[in-house]
This record gives sequence, structure tokens and C-alpha cells, in this order.
Amino acid sequence: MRIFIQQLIFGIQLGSLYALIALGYTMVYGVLSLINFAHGDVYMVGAYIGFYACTYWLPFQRLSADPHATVMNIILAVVVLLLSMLLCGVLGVVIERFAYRPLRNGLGITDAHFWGFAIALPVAFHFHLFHRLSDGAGRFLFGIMWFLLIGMIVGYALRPVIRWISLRTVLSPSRLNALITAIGVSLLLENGGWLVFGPNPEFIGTMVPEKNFKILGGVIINSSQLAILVISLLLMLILRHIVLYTRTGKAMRAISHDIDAAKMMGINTDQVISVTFAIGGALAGAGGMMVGVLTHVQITPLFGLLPGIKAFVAAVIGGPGNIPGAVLGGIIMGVAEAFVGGSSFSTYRDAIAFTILIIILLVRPAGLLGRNVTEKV
Amino acid sequence: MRILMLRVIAILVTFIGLYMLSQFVTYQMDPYYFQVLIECGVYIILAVSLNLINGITGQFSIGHAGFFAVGAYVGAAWTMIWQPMVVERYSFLQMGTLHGDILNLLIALILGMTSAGMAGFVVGLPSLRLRGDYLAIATLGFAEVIYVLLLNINSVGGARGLNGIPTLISSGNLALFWVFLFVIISIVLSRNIMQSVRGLTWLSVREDEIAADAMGVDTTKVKVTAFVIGSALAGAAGVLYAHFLTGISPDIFSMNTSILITTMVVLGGSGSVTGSVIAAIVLIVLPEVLRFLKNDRMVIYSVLLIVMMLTRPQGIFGTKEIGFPKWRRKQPKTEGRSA
Amino acid sequence: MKGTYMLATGILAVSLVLCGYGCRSHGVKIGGPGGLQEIPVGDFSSLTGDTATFGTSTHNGLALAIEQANAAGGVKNLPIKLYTEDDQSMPDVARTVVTKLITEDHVIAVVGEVASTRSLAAAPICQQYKIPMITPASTNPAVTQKGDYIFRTCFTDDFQAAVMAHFAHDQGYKRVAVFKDIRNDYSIGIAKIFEAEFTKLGGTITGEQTYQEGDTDFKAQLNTLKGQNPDAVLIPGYYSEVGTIARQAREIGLNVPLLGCDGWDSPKLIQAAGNALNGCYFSDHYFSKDIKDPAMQKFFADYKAKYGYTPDALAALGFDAGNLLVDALKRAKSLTPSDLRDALATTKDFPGITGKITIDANRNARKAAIIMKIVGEKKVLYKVYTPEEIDQ
Amino acid sequence: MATQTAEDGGAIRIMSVLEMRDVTKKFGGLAAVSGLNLVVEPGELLGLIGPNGAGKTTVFNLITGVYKPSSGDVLFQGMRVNGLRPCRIASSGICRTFQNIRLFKQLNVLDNVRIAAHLHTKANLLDSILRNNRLMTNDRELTEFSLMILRSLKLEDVSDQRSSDLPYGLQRRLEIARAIATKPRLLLLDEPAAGMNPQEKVELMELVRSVRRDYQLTILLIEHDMRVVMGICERIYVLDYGELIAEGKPEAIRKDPRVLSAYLGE
Repeated sequence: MRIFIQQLIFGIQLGSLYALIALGYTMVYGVLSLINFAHGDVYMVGAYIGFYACTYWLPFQRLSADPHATVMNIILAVVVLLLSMLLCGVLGVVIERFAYRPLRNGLGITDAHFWGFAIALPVAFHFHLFHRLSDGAGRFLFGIMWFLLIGMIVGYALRPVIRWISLRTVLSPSRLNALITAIGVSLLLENGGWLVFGPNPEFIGTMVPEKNFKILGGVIINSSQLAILVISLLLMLILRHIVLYTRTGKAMRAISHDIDAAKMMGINTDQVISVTFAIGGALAGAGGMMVGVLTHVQITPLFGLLPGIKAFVAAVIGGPGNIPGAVLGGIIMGVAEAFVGGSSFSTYRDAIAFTILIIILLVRPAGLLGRNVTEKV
Repeated sequence: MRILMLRVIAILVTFIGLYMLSQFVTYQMDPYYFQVLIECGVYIILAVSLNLINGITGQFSIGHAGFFAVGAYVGAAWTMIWQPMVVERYSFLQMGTLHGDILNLLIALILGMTSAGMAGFVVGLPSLRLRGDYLAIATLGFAEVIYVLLLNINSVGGARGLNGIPTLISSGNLALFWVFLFVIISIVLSRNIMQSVRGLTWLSVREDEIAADAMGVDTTKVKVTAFVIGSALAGAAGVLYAHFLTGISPDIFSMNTSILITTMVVLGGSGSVTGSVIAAIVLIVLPEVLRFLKNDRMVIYSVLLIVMMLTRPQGIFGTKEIGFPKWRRKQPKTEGRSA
Repeated sequence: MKGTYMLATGILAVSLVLCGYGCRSHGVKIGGPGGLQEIPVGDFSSLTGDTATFGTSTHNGLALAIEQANAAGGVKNLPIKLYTEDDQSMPDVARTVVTKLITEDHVIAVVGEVASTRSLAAAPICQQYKIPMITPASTNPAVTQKGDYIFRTCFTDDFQAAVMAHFAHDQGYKRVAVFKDIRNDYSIGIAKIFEAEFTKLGGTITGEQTYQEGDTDFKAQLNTLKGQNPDAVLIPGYYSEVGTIARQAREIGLNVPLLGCDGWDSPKLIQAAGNALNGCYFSDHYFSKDIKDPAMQKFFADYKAKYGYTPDALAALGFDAGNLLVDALKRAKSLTPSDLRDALATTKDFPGITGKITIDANRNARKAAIIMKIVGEKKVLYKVYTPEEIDQ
Repeated sequence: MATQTAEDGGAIRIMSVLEMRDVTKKFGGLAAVSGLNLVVEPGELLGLIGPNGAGKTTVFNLITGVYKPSSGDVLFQGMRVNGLRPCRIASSGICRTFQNIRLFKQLNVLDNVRIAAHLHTKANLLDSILRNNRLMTNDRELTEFSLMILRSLKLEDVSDQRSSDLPYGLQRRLEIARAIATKPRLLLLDEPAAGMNPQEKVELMELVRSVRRDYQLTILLIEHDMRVVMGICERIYVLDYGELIAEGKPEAIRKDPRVLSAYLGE
């Protein structure tokens, strides 16, 4: 019984995290019907921002008995959380602006891409140097930089050609295009991650004090886990408020019902979609940061892959586009994983996650809480 | 009769040409290039077969690596596990001689294709209920389930996979022959289906399922058939991969591979067989050419992918084909003459 | 049909072009007998990907050994040229790059891979082309069983697992649980031998749980293990997960010592684990700062001077593999792969810094293993096990 | 061939082509169609009218199997067809056009018709793959048949254009051509005149008449434009809120007070 309750608690903790990431998937799916594959990688970037902030950017003190330092560290950790949310929100908007919007509106490659590239380059360069030079493997560095620079110039010169291709051939892009673009963005973030953050796993040391609480009959709750659970719930409540009671939230819901009608009602759909990506990115950033800082798992450029997929599965189980569904799906995934993980079938954990998914899809093709939209004939 | 004659000659020329090609190449060619060439062939089969499901029938399947894996493992299981069990009783199955090797390869192919086809049938069934993204997720899920199962089945090596699968060496010179035979089979099969009136009904399922249904197209049958044929071809690709690159492990059949194959189809132009072939070659050769860039090549690759999707969402070839006769254009002309 | 033919012709043309390309490089490389300007040696390592740190270490060690040998005048008055390929931590890429090394760069020996999965993928190819392959750190026994051209300069998992079993027994643990990485052959192999050996020594395996490389949440499995009340838990995995596992084990109140193997050996282990690994043990190659051996100390200094940081055991193993290869090249009757193979096979008491290396009949090295203990945030040498002790 | 079946059917069994018996369709709690009884006699040209949202298209969807009736039966030539899949119903001889045009957009005009004509194919998939004589002959026949239909609907000039590139009026006509190519017994036209100018509407009326004559069809037609309906239909059903409120000859319907009130409001 103790083990049962303990596993249930683990499941809910894990599930709350999945739910947090799943919300980003589900919101984007709601407004755009797009599976934003890159979302898991935004989560990864959130963890890296946590790592850099904790290790290099902010004056964290070594944990000691000094209560002053402890309080300082906790305040700083909150700052890191907000910073991570901010930057990941921005990243979400950037992804939407540079990859999905041009595809959606049939704009192709625009000038903005080149300027965006020109700004992103030095930033990537900074991180790249930061890592490679310290372990003496930065030999190809300048070669690569020149390669990219030349590529940029040549690309810029080739703009008329690109224009020409774009103007001649842009059709209404299919879902498949959107999906492949999303996969491309995901690959870019992962492989850009290798380049920018380096291939070695990073770890964030203990930044805030941790404590185990024993509750009824030996069930243990860890303070960090509790913090993750509480912050996740808090963020979900804030999200709920935004979606239900603000103008933007109403606009989001309008768009998810019918984007064309929303446009005709004078809603600036591009702007609302940007906000959606910002919120999704911020939630993923918060998730990544919390996992990195509070559970000290290894952070690699592939950090977001597995949680991303699982959160995505959670979103689908709940019904993509449905916000309570994402939370429900996340919790189901988390609990199922905890119980399977603790059983003798633990090796089949991921298979079982997907089996649950397939079964639920077959029984309820639009997910547990999703609306089953029949096509009008 | 003349058509029959022509066809027999065509098939003979194909066989002899492929045979000579593979003989010549195996003696002359660096094994490294040879390996890349085999890989190219295998991925062409995969891309063309996925194109049948995804491009032609419009069923959003992105778990093709699952079928690839089923074919590869079942084929390898024959040569490494089952064949040694039965060879004592049926000595004609002995490997090492030309006919023995060919026989074993054929058995492996049949087993691999059948089991992959059956998997395709099972996966095709949800396609009756699920549309678009949901089907995509279900197929991806299927591929992941296969992947996890392979990791956990010890008799096929678990995470290590199966290494040192017999190349069936006396037919080893024929590796290219077999691979490109299947390349041609899959291309011709796609083309023939697409150009018949029955094949048009497959396209109609892609274009508008409800209208197709109303025109009497048995959409259920079309979808399941597309899945079965597509996955059986992927199974064949798996068998060839396992036997001519001599090693398989679950990692080869991970989600990345599924995504790679999907990318080939979309990049080449969803629905275009020519496009799938070209894209498969490009996506296999390009990373090899860019090998000197080490990890950065993947960055370039992903940027290219995004740029491609933004500027040419319909892929390199759109739905056009190169080298397919314009049979449809001719038809009105004959009409005119007879009228 | 016409279309098919155009296509087939296209394929033919492409393959012929590729073929011609391949042939040309053939002609250039094998200039003529005795025309060697250098001794080409191949190296495939995981410089990127999941196990990039390991690959980088062995590669650096190997490169240092070759550099020192060339500085000392090379072998038979020829410099050694190291061709390095990155396999991206992927077995299928390993297969491709090894084929490339052998057939494109015409290396006469291949050194490579830490991870057994990749060595196992590459070994059949080296065996097929009869090019000696030396694996510096793949501990899976199956690697050298791939053929008579495959050598190993470290101990095997069987030995390592047996050492851990003996150690667990010597520490007085009666009940040990096992937590292994299902995607990692290394982990599975050690778990299996450990279980057999430990049971033979009279211990009990209380249970087995699994995780997957890349997982971040292990609490469910650990909680199950905790319910079985073990005296210790064996985690034969890589440091990248072990740190997290240790932390989560302490979080859920599983406070018994954790036991590990050479996969734990990384400077990042402590960073990952905080103080959660205090009082835990792992077996490692005979290499530590605490061993007062002049050769080892010199290696520390040289490596630090060249790369800017202290080497780990894998770097030392790479270094030893390089030196062993150089030694064999010197002893070989000629610079052909088969003579090199014979020279390698007859290596006896070669003074490597990670212990004396004697290649046995199965082409494995018989070397001692050490047990490291983690005290606070430091790793200290705790015990040494020689092959003879384990054999008894 | 179409002629033959129609004649045979007519000669052997004198029965209604289509009969809907007390058909009800509910979406959630809402009845889109309730207790509908409807009979279509062979060779008739029948109109189905009603204000917006009266459930006309739902009736079509019920007949063609897109929806299954919540209760009641749909009989086609005396056989129950409710519960059958749409493709089975289509191949048994009911074909329709769509209110919001649903052509196979990326395919050309000829292919659109050939897809519908595939119902008469004798070659199976294996023939397609082997591309044998049977397939070649069969496909040639189907192509000729399709071209014939295109010609009779004056579409042969655009036969190799992409269907989405056609002007609106031609797209509507192609929908009819496509439906005819399945050789139906009963043709359902869903607002064929929607979006057409008066000139085109006159042409359309002529076209519907000639199609009925040439292919021996029974036609059930939904239309908003009273002039079209009154001009060509022989009998009219009027639906309002899913219920049948009137049935009869055009002249009678024109004067029916219930119809007037349904259209003009109280």
C-alpha cells in the first residue's frame, strides 16, 4: 500500500510536468492544427538557460548553513525560472515568426529571415566559443563561421531566385508540409544545440536546499518535487485565467473554432498565434528549467526528445486542442508510467505509453476530451 | 503478342543489365561506395513504398521504419535463427552454394515481406477510423512500439541487435542486383498502379475521401491495400538491408529513420515517384558528401529542409513525373482518329 | 516501359560515376610496393553523440600516443598517420566509417570504440578485410569473439562483473538489487554475469529493474527496488544517468550503497550526483592519481599539457592501445596487416600504464581492476583485484 | 449499357426507385430530419426544396449512406440500403453531386470522370500491376466511355485541364458528369444552380433535361432557385425543420399556404 501511494505520487509529479509541456502542444494544435514538433526542444533550451543562469550568469552561492545565502539562492532560482520562461517564450515566437508563419501565409523566404539569421549568428557564436575553446576542439570554428557567413551572403544575393521560385510555386501548403517544417525546426534546435551548447551532458548542481518529508506511513515527498508540482499547478491556473478571461484568450478560442471567421471578425490572427507560441514556449521553458535545476538530470541537446514525445502523446490522449484534456492526458501518462515503471514490465514502459495512445485513439478518435469534428458534406 | 515479346525482352535486359552492373561494381568498386549505393537503393525502396501510402493514397503515415524493422528482423531471423534449425532436415537449404543462397534469400524475402505486410494490414485498420494527424500519431506510435519490443527481445540481440548476418556471399556479388531489382520493382509497381484507372481511385482517396466514397470507391479497401503493399515493400527493403549491410540493431529503426523516410517523400514531392527516388538519393548521399563537416552538417541539413518547405512546399517535383510516358495525353488523340 | 528504362539507365550512370570515383582513389593510394610514405592507422570514435565524452577521451589518449611515437622517430623510420572518423555514437555510422577507413584510407590497423555496441558493429568488417582492430575500452566479451583480427587492451565485462561480485561478497552484502540500462549491451552483460557470480558466492539477487538511456525519472523503479530491502544496488550504467539515479534514490529514501562499473568514471559524475554517491563504490581500470607510478604520472602531465585537463581512465586506455599498436608495429616482420596481427597476438607483458598487458589466446588483455570509493566529492582508490584473485 | 439496365429494371419490376420510410436523423438531441416519408418513382425528375437548414442535404446524406438514419428505412429499388457504406450504395446505383463542390482538385477533368467510371472496371489490382492486356483493353474502354460523357456534357475541350482551374460553372457541370459516369439509376443533384447567373441557369436546366433523357435517369434535385425547380421538376417535396410539409405538382406547391408561410415567415 505504501508503495502504491508512493508510485501514485510519483506519477502525479511526473504527470504535472508532462501536462505543462503538453499544454504548449495542445494550444498550438488548437489554433493552427499543427503538431509543433519543436516544442520538446524549446523545453531543452529552457533547461540549458537554467544551466547557464545557475552556473555562469547569476551569483548563486554555495549552499551552506547560512540562511541568508539560502534565501538569496531561492530568490535567484525564481529569477532563473522567470528568465527561462521569458527567453523560451521569445524562442517560441521566433520559431513561429520564421518558420510557421511564412509557410502558413505562403511567403516563403523573406528578408526577415536574413536579418534574423544575422542576429542569431553572433549569439550562437558566443555560446559555441564558450564551449569549444575550453576543451580545445574549436579548430574548425572559424571555418564553419566563414562557411555560414558566405552562405548568408550568397543566400542574400540569391534572393531574387528564391523569390522567383516562391512566387511561381507556392500552393496552399498541406499538413504534411507543416509537419515536416516542424520536424526541420526540431532538428535545427537539436543539432544547433550540439553546435552551440556542446555535445557533453551538463548538470546543474544543488542550488536550492532539498528536504524529504515523510507523510502517512512512510510515504516520502521531496521538497523539489513538491515545488515542481506547485509551480506547475500555479502556471496552469494562470493559463486557465488567460484563456478564459482575457481578450487574447477569447481570441485564441475564436481562432481555434474557425480561423477564417476570426480573421473576418477583425482579430489579428498572426498576433494571437504569436502570443499562443509565447505562452507555450514559456510553459515549456518553465518545465525545462525546473527539471534541470530541481532534479539535476543530465542536460543534453536531446534532452527534450523523450519528454517532448511523451507530452505530445499526453496531449493527444486528452484531445489535441483541449486544455483540460492536456492536463488529464499528462496525469494519465505520468501515473501509467510510474506504475508500469515500477512493475516487472518496466522495460516496456514506452511501448505501453504508445499502446495506451493507440487504444484511446481507436476508441475515441479525437482523444478523451476532444470534440469529434465531423466533416460537413 | 508484340507487347508480350517486348516485355519479355525488357525483363531480360533488366536482369542482364542489373547482373552485369552488380558484377562489374562489386569487382571494381570501393566497398565504401558500394555500401552507400546499397543504402541508397534500400532507401529508394522505402521512399517509393511510403509514397504509395502517403503520397498517392494520402494516408498520413509517418511510422515507416516500423515496417522496415519488421522485414529486417524477420528476414535476419530466418538466416540466423530458423534456417540453422531446419537445415539439418532439409539439406537443400544449405547456404554457401549459389542456388542455396538465392533460395535462402528468397525465403527471407518472402517471410519478411509477408510479416511486414501483415503489420501493414494491422496498422492500416486504424486508418479507417483515424484521419490526418491522428493517423500520423498512431503510425508513429506503432513504430515506437516495434522499436521498444526489439530492444526487449533477447533472442534478436536486444539493444545490440544482430551482427554478422550471413551476406549469402556467393550471391554477395549480386547484392546490387537484388537491391536494384527491388528498386525497379517498386518503381514500376507504383507507376503501373498510378497509371491504371484503378490506381486513379487511390489518388481520389487522397484528394477527397468523401467524394471518392460517393463515387463508389471502396476507400477502406484502397487504404488497407496501400498499407499492405507499401509495408511489404518496406519489409523487402529491410531484408535486403539486413543481409547486404550485415548488421541491424533497433537504433537503425528508431523514430529518426521514420522521419527521414517521410522527409524523402515530402521533399521529393508527395505523390511523385520520381521525386521520392531523387530525394532518397540526395538525402543519403548528401550527409556522406558533407561528412567532412562533422556534426555541423546536420545543422545545414535541417536549415535546408526548412528553406525547402518554405520555398517549395510541394517538394522538388510536385506531383510531376520524369520518364513516365504521357499515356493520358495520347488517349484523346486516338479518339480523334477513330471518330 | 520506356520510363523505367530511362530511370534504370540513370541509376546505371550514377553508379558508374560513383564507381569510377571509387576506382580512382584506389589507384592513387596503393602507389606501389614499398611506396609507403607513412603508416596509415585508423581511429573511429564517438566524438559526437550520446557518448561523446568517452570517445573524445580515448581519441585524445590515442592521438597523444601516436604523437609521442612520431616524435621519437616513428616506426621503421616512417611516421604514423592517424585517420580519425567520428561515428556519432551510432552503430550503423560506425560500420560505414570503418569501411571507409579500410577501403578509402587503406589503414593497416583500426583502433576503436569505447561502446561495445559500435565495436561489435565494426569488428566483422575488420575481420572480413583482415585488418587488425584494437578496441581500447569495449569490455563486452563478444567483441573479440568476432574473429582472430580483433584485439582488446582492457579487461572484459565478465571480469569486471566478477570483480564486483567478489567485492560485494567481500563487503559482506548478502542481498543486492540490480538496476540496468536496457538499451545498453554493456549494462545488460555486466548485470547477467554479476548475478550469476554473486549467486555462486552465496548472495541473493533481490530483484532487477531497468531504465533506458536518456530517461530522467527513475523513481518508480527505485521505489520498487527499495521495497525489496537490498543491502546494495548494482547500477552498471553510464555516469550520465547514474548521478540522477543516485539523487533520486536518496530522495525516495533508498540509502544503501550503490555499486557501479567503469561507465561511472567521469569528472562529471560528482557534479551530477551531488553528495548522493557518498560511500558508493565502482570498479574501474587500473588507473588513478593515487597510484604512484612514474609512467602514469608522466601521462597525467603530458595529457594535461596537451589538452588542458586531467585525463580519465578512458584516455589512459586509448593511450595504452596506441602504445601497444606502436610496439606491435615495431615488432612486426613487415608492415602488412597479417604480420601486424601476428605481432599483436604475441604481445606479452607489455608495460602499459594501466597495467601489464598480455594478450591471451582469446585476444583479450588480462589486467587488474581497481575499486574506487566515493568519499564526499572525491574518488579514492579503495582496493585492487588482480585476475589471479578472481580466478580462484 | 446504362440504357439496358434501366429498361430491364423498369420492365421486370414496377416499383419505386427510392423509398424513405419514416426516416429520422438526430444529431445529439436535435432532429435534423424527422419522420420523413418520400417516394421516388422511376424516371421522375423530383424536386426537394425548403428554407435554409430545413435538412435537405441531410436527406441526401441519409440516402447516400454518409449518415445512418436514427430510425426508419431507406429502400432503393426495394432493397434496404441504410447501414451500407457509401461506396456500396454508390455502386448499387445512387450517385450524387455536392453542394460545396468536391472535385478531385489536383487531377484533370478526364481523370475525375475516369475515377467515377472505375465502378465498371473488370480488371483487378493485379492486372493493374502487371499491366496486361485485360487492363489495357479495360482502361481504354473506360477512357472512351469517360470521353463520351465529357462530350455529351460539352466538357471535352477542357479534358486535360486541372479540375481546380476550371471556371465555377464548368466545375458544377463536371460534378454532374462525374456522377453520371458511375452509371447511376438515381441521380441526386445538390443545388446544381447555386452561384450561377440566369443564363447559366437556363443552360443548366436544359442540361439536366437532356442528361435525364440520354441516360435514362431518375433525378432528385435540391435547389433554392424557384425558377429552376418550378421549370424542370415534375413533382416537389417541401421540407421545413426536418419535416415534410407539402408534396405535389409545382403549381400546387406554388399555392400551398404552408409552403408560403415557411418561406416568407408568419
